Amino acid sequence: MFEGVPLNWFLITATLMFFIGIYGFLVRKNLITMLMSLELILNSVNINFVAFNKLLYPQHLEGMFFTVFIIAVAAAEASVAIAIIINIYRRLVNIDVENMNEMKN
Amino acid sequence: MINFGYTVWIVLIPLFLFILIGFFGHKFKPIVSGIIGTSGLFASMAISYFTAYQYFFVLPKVGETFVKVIGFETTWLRFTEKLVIHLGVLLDPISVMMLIVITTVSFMVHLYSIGYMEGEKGYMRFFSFLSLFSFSMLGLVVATNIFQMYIFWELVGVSSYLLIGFYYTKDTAVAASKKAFIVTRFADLGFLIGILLLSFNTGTFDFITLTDPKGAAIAQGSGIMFLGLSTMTWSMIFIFMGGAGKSAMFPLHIWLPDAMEGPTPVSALIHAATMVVAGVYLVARLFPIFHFSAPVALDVVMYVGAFSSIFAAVIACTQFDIKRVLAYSTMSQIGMMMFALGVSGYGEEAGLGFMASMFHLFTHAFFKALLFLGAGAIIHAVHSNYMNEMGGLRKHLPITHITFLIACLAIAGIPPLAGFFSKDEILAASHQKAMWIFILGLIISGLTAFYMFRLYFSIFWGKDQHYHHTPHEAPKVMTIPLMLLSLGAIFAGLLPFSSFVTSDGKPFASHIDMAIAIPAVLVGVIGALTAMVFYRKETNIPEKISGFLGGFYRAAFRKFYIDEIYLFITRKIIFNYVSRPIAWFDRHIVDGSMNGISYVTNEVSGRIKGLQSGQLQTYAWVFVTGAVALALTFIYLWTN
Amino acid sequence: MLIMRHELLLVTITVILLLVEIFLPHDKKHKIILPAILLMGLVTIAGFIPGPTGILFGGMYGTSSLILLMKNILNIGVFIIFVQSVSWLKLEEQKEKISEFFILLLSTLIGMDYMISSGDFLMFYLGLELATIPLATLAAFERYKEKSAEAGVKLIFTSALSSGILLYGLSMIYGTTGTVYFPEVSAAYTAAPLQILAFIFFFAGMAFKISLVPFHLWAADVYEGAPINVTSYLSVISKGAAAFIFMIILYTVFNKIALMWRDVIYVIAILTMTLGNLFAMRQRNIKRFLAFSSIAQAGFILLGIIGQSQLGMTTVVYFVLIYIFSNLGAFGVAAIISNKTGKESIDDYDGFYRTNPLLSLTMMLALFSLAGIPPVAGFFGKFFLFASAAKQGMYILVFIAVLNTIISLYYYLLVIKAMFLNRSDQPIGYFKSDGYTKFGLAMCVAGIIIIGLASPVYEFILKLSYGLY
Amino acid sequence: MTNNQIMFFIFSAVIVIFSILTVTSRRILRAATFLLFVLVSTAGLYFMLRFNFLAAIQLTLYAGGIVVLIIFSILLTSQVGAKLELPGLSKKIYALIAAAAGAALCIWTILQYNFPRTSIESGRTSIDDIGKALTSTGKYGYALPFEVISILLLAAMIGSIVIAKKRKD
Amino acid sequence: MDILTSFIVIPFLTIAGLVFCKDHKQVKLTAAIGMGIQLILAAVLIILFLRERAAGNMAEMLFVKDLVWFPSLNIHYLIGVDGISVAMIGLTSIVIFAGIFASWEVVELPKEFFIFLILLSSGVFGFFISLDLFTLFLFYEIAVIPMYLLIGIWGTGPREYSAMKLTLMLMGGSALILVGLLGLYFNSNPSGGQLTFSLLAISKVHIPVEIQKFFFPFLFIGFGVLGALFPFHTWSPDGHASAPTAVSMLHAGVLMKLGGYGCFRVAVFLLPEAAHELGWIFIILTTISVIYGAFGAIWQKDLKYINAYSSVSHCGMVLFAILMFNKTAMTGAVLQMISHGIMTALFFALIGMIYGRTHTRYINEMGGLMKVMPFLGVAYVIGGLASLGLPGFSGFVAEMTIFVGAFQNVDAFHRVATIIAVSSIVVTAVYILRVVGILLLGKINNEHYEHLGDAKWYERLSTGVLIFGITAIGMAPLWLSEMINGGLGPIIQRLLMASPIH
Repeated sequence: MFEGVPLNWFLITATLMFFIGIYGFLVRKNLITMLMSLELILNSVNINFVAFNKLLYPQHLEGMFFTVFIIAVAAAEASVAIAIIINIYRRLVNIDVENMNEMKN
Repeated sequence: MINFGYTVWIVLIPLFLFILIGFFGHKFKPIVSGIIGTSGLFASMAISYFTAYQYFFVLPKVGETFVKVIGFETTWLRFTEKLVIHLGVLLDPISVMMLIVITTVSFMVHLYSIGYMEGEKGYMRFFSFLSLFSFSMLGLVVATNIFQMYIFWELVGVSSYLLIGFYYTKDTAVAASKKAFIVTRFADLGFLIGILLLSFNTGTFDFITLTDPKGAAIAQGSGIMFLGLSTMTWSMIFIFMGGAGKSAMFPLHIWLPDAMEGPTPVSALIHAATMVVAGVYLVARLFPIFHFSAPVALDVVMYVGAFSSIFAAVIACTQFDIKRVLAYSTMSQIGMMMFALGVSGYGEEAGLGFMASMFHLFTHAFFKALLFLGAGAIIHAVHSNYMNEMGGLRKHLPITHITFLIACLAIAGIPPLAGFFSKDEILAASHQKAMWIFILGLIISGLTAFYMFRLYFSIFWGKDQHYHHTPHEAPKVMTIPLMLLSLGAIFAGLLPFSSFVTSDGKPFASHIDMAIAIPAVLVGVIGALTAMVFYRKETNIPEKISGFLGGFYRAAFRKFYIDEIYLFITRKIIFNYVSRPIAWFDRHIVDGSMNGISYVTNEVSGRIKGLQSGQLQTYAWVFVTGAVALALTFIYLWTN
Repeated sequence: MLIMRHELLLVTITVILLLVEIFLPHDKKHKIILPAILLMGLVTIAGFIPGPTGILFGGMYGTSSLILLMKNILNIGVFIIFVQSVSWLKLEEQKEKISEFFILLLSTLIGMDYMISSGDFLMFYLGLELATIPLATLAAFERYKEKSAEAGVKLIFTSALSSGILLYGLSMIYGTTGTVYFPEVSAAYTAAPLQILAFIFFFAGMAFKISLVPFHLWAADVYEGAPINVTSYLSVISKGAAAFIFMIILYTVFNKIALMWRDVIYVIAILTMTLGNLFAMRQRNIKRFLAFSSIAQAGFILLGIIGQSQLGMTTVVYFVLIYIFSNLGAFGVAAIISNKTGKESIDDYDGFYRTNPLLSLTMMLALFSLAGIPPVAGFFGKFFLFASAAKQGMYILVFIAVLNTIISLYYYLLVIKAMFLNRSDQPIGYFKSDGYTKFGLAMCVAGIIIIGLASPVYEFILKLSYGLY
Repeated sequence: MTNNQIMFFIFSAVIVIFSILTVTSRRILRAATFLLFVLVSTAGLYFMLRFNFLAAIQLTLYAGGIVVLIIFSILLTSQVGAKLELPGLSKKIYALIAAAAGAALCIWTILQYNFPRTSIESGRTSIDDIGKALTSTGKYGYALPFEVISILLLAAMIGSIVIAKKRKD
Repeated sequence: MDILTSFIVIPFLTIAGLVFCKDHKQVKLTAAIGMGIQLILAAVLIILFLRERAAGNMAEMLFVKDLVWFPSLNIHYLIGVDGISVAMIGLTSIVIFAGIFASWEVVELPKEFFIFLILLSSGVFGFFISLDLFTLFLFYEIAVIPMYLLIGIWGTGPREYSAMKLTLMLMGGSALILVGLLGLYFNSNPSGGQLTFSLLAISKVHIPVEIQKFFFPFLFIGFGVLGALFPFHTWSPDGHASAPTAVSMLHAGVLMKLGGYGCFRVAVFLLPEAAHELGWIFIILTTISVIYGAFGAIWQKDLKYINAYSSVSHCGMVLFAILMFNKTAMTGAVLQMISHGIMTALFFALIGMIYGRTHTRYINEMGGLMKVMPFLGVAYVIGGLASLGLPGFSGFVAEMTIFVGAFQNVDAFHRVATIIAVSSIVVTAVYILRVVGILLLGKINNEHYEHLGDAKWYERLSTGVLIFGITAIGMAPLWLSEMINGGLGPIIQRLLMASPIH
């Protein structure tokens, strides 16, 4: 309980955000919007970590540091993803995920 | 005690001949192999006679009884401690008698064949097979145990197969050989099962142990019951099935007439004198068991023998192929031997049937071989098998004519020729047993005389046929055996047979009962005369009679359709309704299911390929759903 | 320092390569190949020098002799891949970025090493990402090819999604246990629903890496699209490392809920083997074919993991070692053919034996090893895997697995059939391979033959794994 | 309702609503803006939980860095004014089912779980502590991850360059 | 090096030699020499073995060599032979020797052909000398796999299909075996000590009946697949029909024997209680095999199919005999393996030679061949006669031993099964004589055949060796039967202990 805010509220918010991100990932056609959904997903996990850290285990900063590193990784991931997206765009002049099915079956 | 070890050479000499001629025969001139074979057999025959002399006259009897002597024995295969196959030489009256018959006839046939087969392709092959046959047959009769007998039994069968199919480019010969082998093989199946049952019940293969009336094997009783008959009875019936097959008893006789496709000397040797009587010999060999442990089986022997005998005699009256007539005659005679055994008891006088049967076997060998060899000479001369293409040959073939006549008289039971004596004993024995079988015997005798003389008159009398080239008498090498055998046919009956061969080895004196002999001779004479009336001159009586008999005649002429029934069973039932469905089942059901598995796998593989759609979001969906579903499942599983 | 020697050495050579790259003139970029390979060879050999083991950074990093061996195994694999990629790197299109290839590959290897050595989930996560993200760029390495770009997209996006799910699981693990250090997590873990959920989400993330059904769908496409040497890297090293850490975490962290995860793995193993095989059966593209076959192989690895014993642990390492050689052998041949002729379809292999017998034989050995046919190493690996599962009494699982080896044998035989049995009017012509290729394949063949028959290899691994489980 | 609660509700409402808008908006730039709102209000949550350092990072790196990166790439690859194509209905439904099921499951299990209550009242984390932890090599020290992440970033950079740089020709 | 190991080493040396051969002639010569040495070695082994036994060495296994291979799993390279294995080794070396000469004229890739052929034989040898279940299984698979290439590359007809089917079905069998072996291994020491793969050690252990019953079907069916147990025999007709001559010979002659050998060396020997309890199921199946194979053969028109079905029947007899669980029948089983091995090798050799001349295997398209190729014809007849169990040839000895042995079981079920099995001898006669009649006898029905030549020297050698084998055993079976019998002691002992009556 953080001064009246129960842990579960954080968790539920984060979970909702997580699955909204998942939903976005599953339906958005544009690769960049998919990337945005991914950011939502990672962000929601961050909230979890932070909330746990603060509300349950404040002795150490494990959750917080985890979050820091997740943010860093997310940045790296995003940069690589964007590089690849740009590369794709150069090849196909289109970044619709549904067009990316040259390999199948 | 005399060492009979040398007797093994009787058997081995033919084996060596077979190997010698078979492997190296093509190295030298054809005639050489004939001479080697014949002289080898002569040696074998000489040893046999010497053995007979030693056995019957030198070897001391024990308690007036001829003992059974193991001349030679070696272990061949060991199944269990008790069930051991030995190969050896067992000497007792019947085996010694058989040795004489076989070596004699075989020698004659060898000699005869030198002339008969001259110029044939495969001359040396013929002689090697003949040697092989002699070896097998000799091995059979001297068998010390039932398994050795079975071994040689099979070998005899295969030699017969090889010899029947000697003219292997002739389709009928091939078919006949195949038929002979398969039918006898089928019978042998019974024999084998019988052996298995018998050996399991008694724990031994050994003849001496098995047939000792006071021995454990018989005393042990007849075993458990099965379908109302004891195991012992079943085993003897099965064994008799083997004997019936080899001896061409109804209904396993169908191979014998066809077997006449083989060269005539072969018919003489194998299908008249020796191999076909193996069944009789087998029953005789196991006679104590039949008698003591399985009387029902002995009755079966009697019925089968009797029926076969009359059945064959009737058919023989209708056939035109001289070799077939002789074949049915053989069958009929063997039937007589069989029912003689069937009616026999055990012991001296009671065992008259046994003695008579063996006696008939002995005499029959001579005159039937003679008949066949004579027929061979005739065929050799006219190049036909059909009596309606012959006639008046007595002028062209004087020696053959005379010897053939002797043989006919002998088989018709005209005294004092050999057949009279043996047949008389058979009739006497059957008279002891039952009236109806005696009468049956008489009828058979009459029929025998009829068809033999029908044959005789048709060939040597009747009207002259126009032959392509004038028939001429066979060379010396063929006529000498004829003459020698006719001596046998004349005098063999004069032997005091019952002082040598009896059911229990104890000699007794047999005598001729006029009450039986007279009717027997009478029916013989009547039969012969009837034939003379019908066939000496060309008449139309036979046609009339056959017309009068109508359907029966046709049935007899078609051998009572037994062949057709067999053909139906084998071709239609086995081939079409068993084997073909099995082949189909195998291809489609068994194999199909195996292929089906692979087909289904392949098909599933093809179907699920769509899952790999190439759509990233589909993958992600599966990913998420998979994770959620797994979580759901395992939370459910592990919290309950 | 010495405890971390694998990572440090790798970092060192990465830096060296980076520096060389900076100072190397444009037209001489290919000169870096030989030094890179030699350096990697040195590192590989140096890895085998015995040294201290232990725990560093307050438990974030730890090695044992077995973990060192795992790293050595990965080193060997990477070394072979270096050697095998030469012919590809020398192609015109790659000339510009040879050193980048090495650097990226090495950085992922560093990531894997850290991942294997991790003592808490943070290091594990970072190692995992380090082992994945650069791989996406490698998959998209052939910029000019659409397929390669597509492979890059698919890899980076699915990996990001999977790491998101994994992170969610990790957050819950943290939330329920209060720590991310392995020993403490292990001590505090129970089978509460949330913890099961956390485990499953973590598992899904790992399963993505090892490409277990149903988290495998990316694999085939990425494998097909990526440059063939990267594919072999993905299917062998990446997968092997993931299997190692997966096993370690299962054994050390989740040991309290072993009964539960054993069930999970039971199901997943069956699914993976079966579906992997069923998908592989009809593939005609050799890369895709090998991709699915490697999915099925991952299912077999699970059999070792499920054994949850020293035997299981040893066999997993042993199997991965064998698997590296076998799969690299197969990929090596496929790579040669692809580089020389551009042909990647199995149908093109018709009559290959008659033109290139040695390559065909190598391929055959490799495939037999993958199928588990004696006397090559794969047989031993599979047998011991099965033994490990059988030890737990899971005979039915073993039976299903063995049936699956038959299906796998079927499609491996299809390749062999194409090469040996079929006759073709226009077979792939005879070509000469360069020294690097020959050396690489020779290593694979030697490995395939020796590792199985020479029992000391197995016993050595076993000895190292004492006390770990 | 305490102040904290009110703040939390505002932040979480913003997060959820704008998350939804991010994944549904048909204008890509707007989506990016909504994402920015989400990230910013997440930072607000961090502030509320008194993780000031983290909030700062969130704002600079995430909101400042990544979103800018995204916007750049949007500008590079899309026509700004164009509306995005709508996804197919079945796809939406399937995705919704998956997401909803997942969310339901997670929330249910979370609610099932009895989180331990902590007695320790946490104070404000000082930058000092964080700095020490980042360079510490002991337990709860983060020197090693720091090194690893640096390699990761380097590799990501090299990789991005390799892929994204234009061909010479 | 001990004599047994050299049975594995010599093939590999030969293979090594083959690799360096330059031309066709060298290849043939090397292969022939290698396998000739192997044959001589087998003879030496038999003599040595008999001498040891005569000298009173009554150890269960002779020439035992025990090297630890994988110490931790207790896998050993444990080899040794008893009378049975010695007999099987003799069989193998005869067949492979004849096989080399039967494939004297392989034109396509001869080097590879001989390499794979010899590799296969090394697997077989290894299988027979192994006393460790692991190595046994290893050699088993080594023996199976080269088959695929041998049939696939050098076969005829639908070779690819057949090769695939054969390989997969046999591997299916080996899948079952693998499970069974692992089961044995993990139950090999109920008291909790060191587990073992050693056949001898496991044979001293009592495994709980329930466990036995679980694993027995795996092992029996697994080996039974290779032994052509109904309904898992369908690989055999297709496989044999498509295989090249030497491969058919080796496969039907030796490889199928691996199945029978495994069935009793592993399944029955190690799991005797289960064998007693579940035996009836397999007795039914094997009885079906025996009769079904024979009837199946009647209808076939392709020579190889006929022989393949006949093999199903004969091999069914082997398994049938094994399930009779007594010494005599089991001796018969081994005899039958050897007899059928040589016989069927002879058949396949002859079929290959005939096919090489007439280019057809359909009996209806041939006829009267005896006239143009008397040697082959006679050899075929001899083979046929041996096959239908004629005394003087090995088949008779084997079958009679089986029948007598099977009849030792007193209950009606066994007896009826035996009688059904016995009746196969008639059916066998039917199809053998049918083939002989159509194929060899009668008139030549195709003028092309008039000018065909008879066997060449190497063909004569090949068939001669085999014919010598069947007749030698057929004439003087006692030593062989005693040798086999001697090896059966432990198995029988164990079965007796396990029998419900006991």
